[in-house]
Amino acid sequence: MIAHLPALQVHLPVLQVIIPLMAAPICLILKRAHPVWLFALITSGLAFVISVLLLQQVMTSGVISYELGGWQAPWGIEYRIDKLNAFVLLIITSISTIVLFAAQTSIEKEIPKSKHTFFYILYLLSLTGMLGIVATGDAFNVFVFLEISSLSAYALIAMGKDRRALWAAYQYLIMGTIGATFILIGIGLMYQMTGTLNMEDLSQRLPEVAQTRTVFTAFAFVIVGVCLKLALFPLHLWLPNAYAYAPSIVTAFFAATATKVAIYLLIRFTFTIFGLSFSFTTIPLQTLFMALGLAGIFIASTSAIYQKNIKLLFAYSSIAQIGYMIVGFSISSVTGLTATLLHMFNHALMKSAIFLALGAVMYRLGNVQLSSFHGLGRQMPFTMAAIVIGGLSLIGVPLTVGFVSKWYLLLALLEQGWWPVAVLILLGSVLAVIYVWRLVEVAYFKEPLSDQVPVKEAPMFFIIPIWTLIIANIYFGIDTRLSVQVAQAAAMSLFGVTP
Amino acid sequence: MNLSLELMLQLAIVVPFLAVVAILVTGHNPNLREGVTIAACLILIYLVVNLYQGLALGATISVLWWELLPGLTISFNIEPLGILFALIASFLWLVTTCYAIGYMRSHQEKNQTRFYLCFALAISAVMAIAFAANLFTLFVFYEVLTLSTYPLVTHAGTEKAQKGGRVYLGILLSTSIVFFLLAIVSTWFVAGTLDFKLGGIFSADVDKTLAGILLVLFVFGIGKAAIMPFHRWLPAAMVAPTPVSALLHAVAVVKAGVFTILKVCIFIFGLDLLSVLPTTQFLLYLAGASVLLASLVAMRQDNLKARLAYSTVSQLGYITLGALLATPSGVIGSSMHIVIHAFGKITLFFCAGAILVTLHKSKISEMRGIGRQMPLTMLAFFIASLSIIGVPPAGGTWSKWFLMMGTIETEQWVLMVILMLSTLLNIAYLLPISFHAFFPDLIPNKNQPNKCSNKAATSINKQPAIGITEAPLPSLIAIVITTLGCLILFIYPQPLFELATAVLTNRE
Amino acid sequence: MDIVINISSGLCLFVGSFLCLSGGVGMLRFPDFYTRMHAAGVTDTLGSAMILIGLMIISTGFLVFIKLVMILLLGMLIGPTTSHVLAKAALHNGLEPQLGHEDADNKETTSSNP
Amino acid sequence: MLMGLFNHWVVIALMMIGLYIVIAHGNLIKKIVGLTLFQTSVFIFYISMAKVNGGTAPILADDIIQYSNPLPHVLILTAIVVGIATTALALSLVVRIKETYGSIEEENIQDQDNQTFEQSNSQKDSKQEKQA
Amino acid sequence: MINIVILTLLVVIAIAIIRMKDLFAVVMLLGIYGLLSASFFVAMDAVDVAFTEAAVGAGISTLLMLVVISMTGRREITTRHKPFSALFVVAITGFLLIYGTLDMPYFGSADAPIHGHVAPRYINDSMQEIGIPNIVTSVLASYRAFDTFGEVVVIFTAGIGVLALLSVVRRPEDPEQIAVINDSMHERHLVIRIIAKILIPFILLFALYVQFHGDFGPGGGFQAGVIFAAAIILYTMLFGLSTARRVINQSLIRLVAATGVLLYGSVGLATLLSGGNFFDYNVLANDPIAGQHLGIALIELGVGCTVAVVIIIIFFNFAARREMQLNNKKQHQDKKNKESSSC
Repeated sequence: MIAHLPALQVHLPVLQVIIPLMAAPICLILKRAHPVWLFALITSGLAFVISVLLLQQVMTSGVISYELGGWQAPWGIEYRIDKLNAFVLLIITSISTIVLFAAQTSIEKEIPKSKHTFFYILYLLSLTGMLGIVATGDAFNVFVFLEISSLSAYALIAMGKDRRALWAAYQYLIMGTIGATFILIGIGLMYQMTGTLNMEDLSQRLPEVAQTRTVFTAFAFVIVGVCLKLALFPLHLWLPNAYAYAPSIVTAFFAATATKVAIYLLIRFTFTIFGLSFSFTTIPLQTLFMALGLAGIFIASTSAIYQKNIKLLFAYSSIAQIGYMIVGFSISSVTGLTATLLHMFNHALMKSAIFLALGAVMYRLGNVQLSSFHGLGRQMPFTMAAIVIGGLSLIGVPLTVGFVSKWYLLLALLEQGWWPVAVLILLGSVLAVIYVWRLVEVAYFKEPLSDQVPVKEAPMFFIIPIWTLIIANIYFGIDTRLSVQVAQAAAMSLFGVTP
Repeated sequence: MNLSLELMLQLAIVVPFLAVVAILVTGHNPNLREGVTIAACLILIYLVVNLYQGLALGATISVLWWELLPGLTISFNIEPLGILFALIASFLWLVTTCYAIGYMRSHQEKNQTRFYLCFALAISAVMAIAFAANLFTLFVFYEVLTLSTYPLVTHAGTEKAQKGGRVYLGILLSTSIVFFLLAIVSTWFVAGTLDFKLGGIFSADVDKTLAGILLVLFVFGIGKAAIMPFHRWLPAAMVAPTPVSALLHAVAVVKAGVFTILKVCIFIFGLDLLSVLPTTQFLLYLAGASVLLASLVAMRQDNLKARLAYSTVSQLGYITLGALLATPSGVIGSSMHIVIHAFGKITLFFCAGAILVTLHKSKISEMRGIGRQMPLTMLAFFIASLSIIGVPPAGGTWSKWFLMMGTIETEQWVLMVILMLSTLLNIAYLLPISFHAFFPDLIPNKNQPNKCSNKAATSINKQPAIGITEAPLPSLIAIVITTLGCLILFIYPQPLFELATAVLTNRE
Repeated sequence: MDIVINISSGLCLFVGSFLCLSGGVGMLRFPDFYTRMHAAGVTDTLGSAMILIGLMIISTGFLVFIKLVMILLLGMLIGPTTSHVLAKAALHNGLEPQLGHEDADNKETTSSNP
Repeated sequence: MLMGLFNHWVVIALMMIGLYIVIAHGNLIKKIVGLTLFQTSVFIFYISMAKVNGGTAPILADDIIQYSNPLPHVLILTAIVVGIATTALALSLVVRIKETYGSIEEENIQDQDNQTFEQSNSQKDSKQEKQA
Repeated sequence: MINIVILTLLVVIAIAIIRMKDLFAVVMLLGIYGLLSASFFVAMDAVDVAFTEAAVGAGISTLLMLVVISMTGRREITTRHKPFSALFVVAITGFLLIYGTLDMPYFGSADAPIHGHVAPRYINDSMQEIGIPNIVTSVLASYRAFDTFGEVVVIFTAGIGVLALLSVVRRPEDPEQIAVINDSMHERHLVIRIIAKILIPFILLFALYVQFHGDFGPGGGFQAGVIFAAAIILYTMLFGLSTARRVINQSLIRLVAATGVLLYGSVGLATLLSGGNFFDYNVLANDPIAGQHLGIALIELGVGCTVAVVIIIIFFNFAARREMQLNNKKQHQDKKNKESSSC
């Protein structure tokens, strides 16, 4: 076996998905929660290492194609790793590993002991699903892995302590299944016109039939389906409750990754499969998405301002941040796409940090109502500082990651000469200031309520991952070379521009 | 010590920051904590003075910290305007710290560690702003300054303080995010660089309308300069303790604002371009209106600090106006006014604080005859008033003079009239305070019987001159120093003038 | 020979179909649950059996024949049992065998009763 | 055209009936039924596009030349499994919802949520007032 | 012709489902819908799919829904709060789809793009490449084996999800009580119990047949698993959950569920370690065809194991939940009775 190990290098794309996938049933065999946690953590770490290796490989030697079953591409399923999905894979695995680190402590108080093992299994499955969606080069395979990640997501969300978690999970299930079925219809229509399911093959064969009404319908269905998963305004209704009432770990993981995967799909379908000219010239996608993105930013941010449950607040903020990504996407220029990709990465960093910190608050206080935050700045200084830095990053204060992506977004808008949109984007940041500051004010400038029991700082298992993320938040806000370079390269390759 | 100037430049930014850490560590011991602060002040002054000398010897110093994106750097250099600002800020930090020690202790404020901590952080940001080599660096620390001063504004922690803090943060952050950032990104987009360069960074054939819009965005975006539609934060921040007000109004925040405007005018647009932009005229009138209106509002304020706040708004208008005049005289006038106004206004605030601490009065109508109890304080108040008004023997004379010159050079007669009028208004709202303090019976106050609910006020009327009760000693020393500053600037403005003229001379 | 096979098979199929159809008519026309169920149960068992026999007659391979036989056996076993269970469940849930309009709500089966 | 596309149209009608049930009905089980209906109809759509006139089931035999397309069959086999998995999970959610909310009607559940939400808010508010 | 008849029936049933308020009837109609669509699939030459749809659509999903209805009540309360918005959405979606059909190749036309591009290789070459007559199985288990792996994982996920949501810690049971219940049930279900006892071995046998005959005719791991599970479920329904649990050890079947997935994955890993790509069965044996056969048999076994066991797990958990609810209700009532009597 050892002799074969160097050869495994070739198999990295499939190992990326297979390792967490195989780990899930093994967890069921391991049975006891503690070893399962360790095992899951190691698995996720391994997946992270693989994604780093993959990214390295892609950046140096270009697209990797891996034929599953040894069958050639349009007949068998192909894994196709280019810069875009290597980047997204890295986001998913890194966040997953860091979040998982805190999982054991966090779920201790949120999930009954007998279900911990199931929790880790579902977590790994959900990770598998996302990785599978991103890695694959086959349209139908996307659907299958989408369902793996969605099903585990429904179950994970329903494990929340509050009974509303169940209702939220149900709503998400209905919306998610409709979305998946729409995608299925879209893939079916595409298949009917081209006879192939392979993305690369589709992208070559679709232009021949691009003018047909069927392809237009296929496009519409795929996009609507993906947007349902994406929680793009006005299809976002499932998201706030799902994020707010899920166990904290789940929220931290999903807020950082699930919507990113959906955005990846959106980019993949519009740019790679249907192609730029079809997506943006034949169809008025640009205006539509720009409008929806902006509406999302404003409506979600405004709703966030009025929330009393802090998880709900940041859930709405997530919808608003999705709006930013969509605006960047709708510009359909290299800079705009770079901004979107950067924001995917950056938003993952800040939101996972914030939600993990909220998990720590949940761990100590048992709830995350605004009124519980009175004077928490003193009692849990590290946790609250993390939330504040994460919040500043959401606003887009310089030297945090949020600034970098906003900078690119503005540049992209100015390139197109869309001044009013740029102003609106900035106004959106002002709304972010308001909702972040409400929390800061309560936490730092209000005395604790008299009936509130003083609490200690969160345990180390929280502080370490939270601050890893926060430091990453600042580091990538200052040293932007890595993230910008990768995002730019990915964007360029999607536009077919050679640097 | 033979530190290189580059190192000193960095130290000037880092020392206050280190002070933050030291204050945090020594927070439990007030004496040690304040000792640390003062030590940091002294080191900072030493550094800045050294830098000043270095500049005078013709050294060009620049430091690159980090390249965020290609071409977008955090870097610093020194030039006369920055040195000017750094000098005044570091010096007044020392003075304010002295004052604050007396004020805070006698007022028995809570959270004093947080106060000194944020104070030092703010100064660190101010130093970085002063030495910023490009607009981006400046913007970064501009935001740091906003955030670090927020806890100072809401220091009292009361509902009112929080409301004030919200307005403060709301206006400053939103203007900076919506307008300033947009302007910066657009500048970057149009010019391809953000480095400060004498004569501007825009190419000559830049679209004038676009540049004009950018100018408006800059002037509105720099909310700290408190140009009229976005001035609300300044009076709102009045809830802060007096040393904070002094810091905000005289040293750090507003000066950072007008400093930024000057920097933008001189080094981003360049005076040549500025004078031909279509929107300059509009902004000039806006600044003029700001000057006049704020003065008018100031007259109606009974709260001393609020009156001073509106006075600040009006004075900032001068500086903006001078910068926008786009002539050497205007720029010199503005630069000098930054310093001179700083000394004048900080004295006024110190006095207001001293009155509050010793006599617990904050309303002007209650201050009749206090000159007998606090003669020194009120004398200082008088001299500082003169400096603000701009009459000898106080420094304000010179800056007003150059500003007037600027309006005449550019034949902006309307603005000249505005300046004159505002001087009259200054007299009308500042001088009566000191007059009443010393000669309570000179003009009968009609309001007095209605407003005598305050016990202290009535007691003084009944028993005049019970003796001299001055402010705590550290505060008093601070007041005296700044008052002397006002006077010295009149008698010996030469170095200041040279520095201000050097702003426009190309050193390369 | 072919003709004989075809005719007999056709006959079987026809009878089977007719029986199924009559069962359907019975389902619609009979007055209460038990009689309806009776109609459906009895005719379907025989009807499907006839159809299967008809198919067996024309079946080509041995394997097909055996499969059909198996299905027939299964049908013979399951059809009556199902009817029995249905009737029992209805009775158990208090539906009296009587004339009159049906009460669909009481159609409880054991399948929901594990 | 009518004959050529009629099948598709009927299938679309079926899909839309399913979708309508999901959206319009408030009963949670009915929604799941609608979802199943929707999905099953999509399966029908896939399968009918695989049909070739005159073809037979794609099981290789010697004397047959025309087969229907096997690929959609494979896809739908997978999709059916996905469908049942979703249904099972949805049903288990319904069971839990019934246990905690005591109802499986959408309106009822939302009412309950709003009530508890307001209650908790008003409680918090009153607490704050007391503090003040 | 036949397909138009079936489609019409389907529409009728679908409309009936909208209009019905009785959930029991709705679920039964859904079962019929599944069965009819299975018939339609047969008419469309999709025998494998028909088999699966009959087992799942008409069988398992109906069953699960009935269990749930027995817990939640069977009446839909008449509220129709948003029929217009729903109609609006549906109309838009429907018209878009119909618009999309206008450029579609006609139903059944042999020159449609899908019959020309990828599929011909499956039809023409799969015999040489894989050596199995059932093309669907070839594609499912070899060409697109990874999709099928995903499918297994989906069903595994559903199992774990149901476990996470519904599993209850069961108290040790009183064997006497079970015996009492068993006796009463025996009386009630005598006929069907005997019939079931006759049938169950045959059903299990049939499951095995389907499992291993999948290469040659319709069938395969998934269908076999469902049938196998159906036999166990039938047994459970007739002989009680407690008896069934004694027959089928809970932790053991969880283990089997995991093993099924692992078996499938291990085949892939084995191919990987033998130097091929993931799921490249050719390297499993010296002869590629033999390798394909071996690989397909193994993964079908994995599918069968997982599917059967997961469906059993799902059913057991629903049933156990129901039992727990009934017990709770009974205890509650007992308590109430006691209280009222003591008063």
